[in-house]
Amino acid sequence: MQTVTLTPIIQSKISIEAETITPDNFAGKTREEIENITIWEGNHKTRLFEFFKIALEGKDSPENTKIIINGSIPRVKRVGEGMTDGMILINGDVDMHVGAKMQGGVITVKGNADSWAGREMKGGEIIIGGDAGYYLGAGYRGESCGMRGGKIIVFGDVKDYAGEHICGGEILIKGSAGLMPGISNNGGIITIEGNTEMPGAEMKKGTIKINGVVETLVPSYKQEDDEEIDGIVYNKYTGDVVAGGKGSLYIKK
Amino acid sequence: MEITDAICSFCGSLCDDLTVKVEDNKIIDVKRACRLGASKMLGHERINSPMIRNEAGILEEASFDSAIDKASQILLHAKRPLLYGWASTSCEAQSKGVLLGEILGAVVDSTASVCHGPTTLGVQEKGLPTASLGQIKNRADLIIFWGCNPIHAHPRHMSRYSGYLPGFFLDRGRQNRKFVTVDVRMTETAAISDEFLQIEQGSDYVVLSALRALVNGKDDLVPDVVCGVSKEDLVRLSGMMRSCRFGAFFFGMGLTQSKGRYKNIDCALSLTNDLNTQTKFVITPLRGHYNVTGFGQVCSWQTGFPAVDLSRGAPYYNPGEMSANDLLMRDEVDASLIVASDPAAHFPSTSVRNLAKMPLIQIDPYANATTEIADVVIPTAIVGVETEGTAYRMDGLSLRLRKLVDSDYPSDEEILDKIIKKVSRKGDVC
Amino acid sequence: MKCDVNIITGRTIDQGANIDSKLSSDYFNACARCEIGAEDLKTLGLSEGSHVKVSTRFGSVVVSLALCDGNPEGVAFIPMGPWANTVVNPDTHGCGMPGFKGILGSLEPTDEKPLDLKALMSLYRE
Amino acid sequence: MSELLIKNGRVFDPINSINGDIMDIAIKNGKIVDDIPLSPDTKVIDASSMIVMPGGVDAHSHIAGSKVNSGRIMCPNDGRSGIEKRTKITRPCSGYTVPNTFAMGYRYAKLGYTTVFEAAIPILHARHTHEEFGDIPIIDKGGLVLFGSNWQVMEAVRENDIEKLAAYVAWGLSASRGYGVKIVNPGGGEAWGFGKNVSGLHDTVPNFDVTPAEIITGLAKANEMLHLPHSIHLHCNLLGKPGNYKTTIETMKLLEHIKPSMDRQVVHITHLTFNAWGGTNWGDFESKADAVADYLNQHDHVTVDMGQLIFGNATTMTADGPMQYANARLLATKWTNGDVELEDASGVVPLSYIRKMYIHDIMWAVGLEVALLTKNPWQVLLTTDHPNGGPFVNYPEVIALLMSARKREEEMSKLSNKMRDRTTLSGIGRELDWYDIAIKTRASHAKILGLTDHGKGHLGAYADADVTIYHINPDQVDAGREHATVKKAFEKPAYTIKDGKVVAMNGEITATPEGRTFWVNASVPEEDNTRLMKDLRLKFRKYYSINLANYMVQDSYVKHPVVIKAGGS
Repeated sequence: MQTVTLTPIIQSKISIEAETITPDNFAGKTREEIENITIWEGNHKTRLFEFFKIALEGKDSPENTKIIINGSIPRVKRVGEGMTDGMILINGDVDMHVGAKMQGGVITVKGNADSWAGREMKGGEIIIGGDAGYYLGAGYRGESCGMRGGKIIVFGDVKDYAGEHICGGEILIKGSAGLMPGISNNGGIITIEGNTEMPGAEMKKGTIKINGVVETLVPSYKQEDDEEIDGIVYNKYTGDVVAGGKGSLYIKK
Repeated sequence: MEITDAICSFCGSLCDDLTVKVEDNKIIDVKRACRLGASKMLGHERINSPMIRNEAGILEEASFDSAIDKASQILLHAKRPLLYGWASTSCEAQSKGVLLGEILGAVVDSTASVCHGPTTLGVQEKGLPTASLGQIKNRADLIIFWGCNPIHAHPRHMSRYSGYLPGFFLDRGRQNRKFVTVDVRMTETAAISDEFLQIEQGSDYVVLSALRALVNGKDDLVPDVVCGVSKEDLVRLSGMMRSCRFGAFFFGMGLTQSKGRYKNIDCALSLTNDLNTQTKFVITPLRGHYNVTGFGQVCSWQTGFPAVDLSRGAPYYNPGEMSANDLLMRDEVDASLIVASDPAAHFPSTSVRNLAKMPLIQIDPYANATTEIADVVIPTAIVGVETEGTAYRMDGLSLRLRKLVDSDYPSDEEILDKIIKKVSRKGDVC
Repeated sequence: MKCDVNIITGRTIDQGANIDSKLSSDYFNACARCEIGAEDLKTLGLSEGSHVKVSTRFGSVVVSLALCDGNPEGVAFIPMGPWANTVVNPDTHGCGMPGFKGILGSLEPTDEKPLDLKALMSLYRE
Repeated sequence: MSELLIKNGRVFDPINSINGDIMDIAIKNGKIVDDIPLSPDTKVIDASSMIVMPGGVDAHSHIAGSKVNSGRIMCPNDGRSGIEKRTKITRPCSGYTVPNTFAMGYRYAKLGYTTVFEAAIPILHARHTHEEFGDIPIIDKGGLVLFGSNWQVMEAVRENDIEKLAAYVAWGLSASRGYGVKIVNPGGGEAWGFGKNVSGLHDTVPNFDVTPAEIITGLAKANEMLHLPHSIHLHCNLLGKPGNYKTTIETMKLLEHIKPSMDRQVVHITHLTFNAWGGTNWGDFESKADAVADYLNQHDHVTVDMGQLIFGNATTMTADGPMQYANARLLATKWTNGDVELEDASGVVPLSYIRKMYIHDIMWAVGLEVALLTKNPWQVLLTTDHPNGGPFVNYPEVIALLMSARKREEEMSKLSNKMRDRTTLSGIGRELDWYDIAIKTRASHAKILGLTDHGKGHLGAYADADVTIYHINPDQVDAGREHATVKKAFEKPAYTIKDGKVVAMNGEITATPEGRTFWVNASVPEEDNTRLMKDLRLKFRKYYSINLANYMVQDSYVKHPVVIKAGGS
């Protein structure tokens, strides 16, 4: 087991881009090597030690590497981007794009995650204890696919466009979701325990299940017979018919 | 002296039929311009000289050289510089702006981000089925104005492109065309339309979705009332859309700034696409400033994206993350260069407060709200009046703006070029 | 006395015609205003030209009232500009565009006068 | 005064009939010279064991203008796929199918290309094209201008007034600072103005009472009347539809009787990958490349290009508006349309060509079949119709496919069986040699464009010193077997030399000079012009949305122009 603990020593006002903070990149490295890993502060190339105190225990492969970020890093973006294995634990908030393009492993955010958490995620798991921002598990501009695999759990609320263009994988939102969760869903599963608005527009495939109140439903879903899932009765809709869609939308009765 | 075929550099209509009368190097009359164009051509009070804010907080007159020097020093020391504006200047100046952004590692964003930026995001989802304005003039027998008020914002649009003039296939002009306005309030444009569909503020996406359902023959799914609009009205509108020979859908901030923002555009684009299975339909955003379209064009061909973050030496694009207001709202910007726009007048107060906190350089012909918070002010010539340059009309047509009178002011392009020379390292590509 | 409104901001031709002379009184008159329908005017018990305080959870501003017959009840229009921007929603909803339309707020009579542009902007430099 | 000597290379210069001879190429002041004295200042490149060819020429690519930029704007997903940082001498790059302007120039230069022609410019949008040309570094450029659905053209054809038509073509080339006549789905662009299309060569264009056949022959006659350096350049009707090979051949037949005004083809028909198709629908879709090649083998008034399909992402862009809408609906993908008043239409649709989707597999085979079944190598140009069939950076892949039957077999093993059944590709053993490749990637392009006399496509004395040197020894490499080596060598030439200056070495840009822009200024009798201007003034007053005075591309937009004069005798 290798454990790397990063304690933030400066809170930068400018977002730090730190796609280099991954178990894949840290595994097998010495403390000095990790300290000197490149990160960007705006247009300024810098190194990890400028912003974090780093402690290291052990030396191991990515799957046995755990990164603990001891504190909030609300201005550090892209943590865990593309990681294939291992663990990241953030004991606080994190900035945009946490776990973007993630393929495996587990990221746990104790606090809130900003927008684009799990963008284009392919595998692995992201657990967010607090709230998440816009575009949770969504795609990149112009792409037809967002999240393709893996699982995201958010214990708090999320903002608009959660799971936009999701093509696979699963998103579970314990709180409420903003506008248009699962828009253009093409095969993913989204569950929202709380309330939301205009879910599933242009859904082609996949499932969206809502246990709270839906403020507005787009007028292009076909109502089917009610269905009971896990003891709860749902209004079931299929659509979005304007997109020739065959997605399933369940709204608790 | 009379200059004919002059091009108006006010709004995105770029009317090119103005006759301008010049005496003693002063424009004394403008024929055919609307109130907006005429007000610009006939001139306003100008910034006299470059200025630098002194320690007492007062803007003090300075030389061009010292203002440029000060500006360059500010920009060189910034880690997250923002180069913003670009809507009311030439493509040539915009091109210099992108280059400066590369050299500095800056974010280069335009006023589109508070205007039709969401339109571009919609286009990235669905594409843009559009046509040149002349095509619409010659063919369109149904004109839809959705969330826009061209009588106020583009006063000659209807008379030149979208309504009143006869076209090749519509020899009686307005009589051959139907106007429909969809808006949340009865505007002047709505008042002169044949049909006005009043919708609840923020319901555009739902209403557009209902129209899509109707156009695609899913009438049974549409409820009797959709966000306050009766199904009957929607059926009538969708019927008009399907049965016209050539429909043109114009839209403005009513779609881009309301709930759903770019998803409204996305839905309108899909509706347009669907309608082409049954007739001919095109859609065109009514672009505000005369060359905001040009910035999107220049920045896209130079960097691949219509706005760009060059902080890491390579182009990066993601509105919502690197747009001016996102950066300002998060207080990330540590220096800004504002060219040919007035964010202090047009950004939310949170953004303006953060803009004011950090060093700010303004390049503009006129004193405005941004001047009040600027640290360095550099006055320049007015493009299309005092200097030549390229601009793109709202439909993507590029035109060469003329120089109508002489001016002692340098152009935006010249000032930017001088800043570029100051901040570049020797031998670097520029 | 107090009136809840959905605020939208946008261009007007008066705002546009004075956009390059923002320090002028014409620009002030064009932008430091709020247009509402007759019912809302009545609710407020005010007449055209009265000063009104517009408040949202993002800020407040004092502007002059104008009657606009086209506005449905509960919709207030403020021309785009520095006055409107003190009450708009800065959140861009992840797409770069702040909330310039559809901001919930309220109108109430006030004895305060609208600030001119210089005075308004000077608040930002404090 | 700069001198450069390329010593001992194996030179392939088909225009001068040099087929692999070991030669020195001497350069002085940007031009090829017969010999230069070896002064101490002369830079020498030792090209022993390397192939030396003239700089590559691409007669059909979409590199600049409103369509290309629409492609960029609607596809930031493509933009992020080709990101390269700014360096000391290069600007940042982005994109794969729709690279930014800088990448366009650098990547062509890195590939050994020095001259590229944009294949579709609406006159109204020509200013935009030239603005982008100005930001494409290194390479020389020119552009083909759209005339096929233009009202002025159709009216002159209807009136059978070829003189006035020629006057309009000359005026249009001058207005757009363009080089040649492009025709896309003639008449279809106008029909698309009301959402329709034309159904074939003899269908009447709505409201204009002319047929595509009449537009094509009329423009061909006007083209020859003007002695333009290039022939008409034609994207046939019904492109993209199963069974269209008949229309393609019929179109070729239509022009058999027209006499070229110079030593070249009468028509260049472009991107055969998309219009040598048999079948009646997507179900019985098959290749008819053999029938098209048969025709080409018996007729020399036609040249064609491949428009080779490359598996992976592409961005299709064409003036063929109705075809693009059909594409977008079929594939349920993004669709940009851009009708141009009085002139033409256009559409942009991003898509992916996917292996084992038999329609794509067959399309992939069609381009190769046309190139391999047509005996005369000068008749078929190597292109991908960038970025319609795929991005130009894949030319080395196409070269390797043409040179190696084994590579084709390897590739076919990854494709559907329907492809084998419905094309002739698996039965074709032909392997092109280095000389053929030099023809297909530069010599014939220059010849077809009429640029050989203007210094392009060859290494004779006074030619532009545009030279490419490839790291490959034709004595040691058996291209049929070692196709991977061939592909690699063509991907990263050892040197690309533009006007005597080394602009790229081993895949790295070394210098970024600005290229030239070719355009054709054709003169016509004054009386024809007078008649034309009367028409045009009316059109601008009533139907265009801008005034005549603001229409012409101003000279300030054309950087380093090379004006080629043409006109009736």
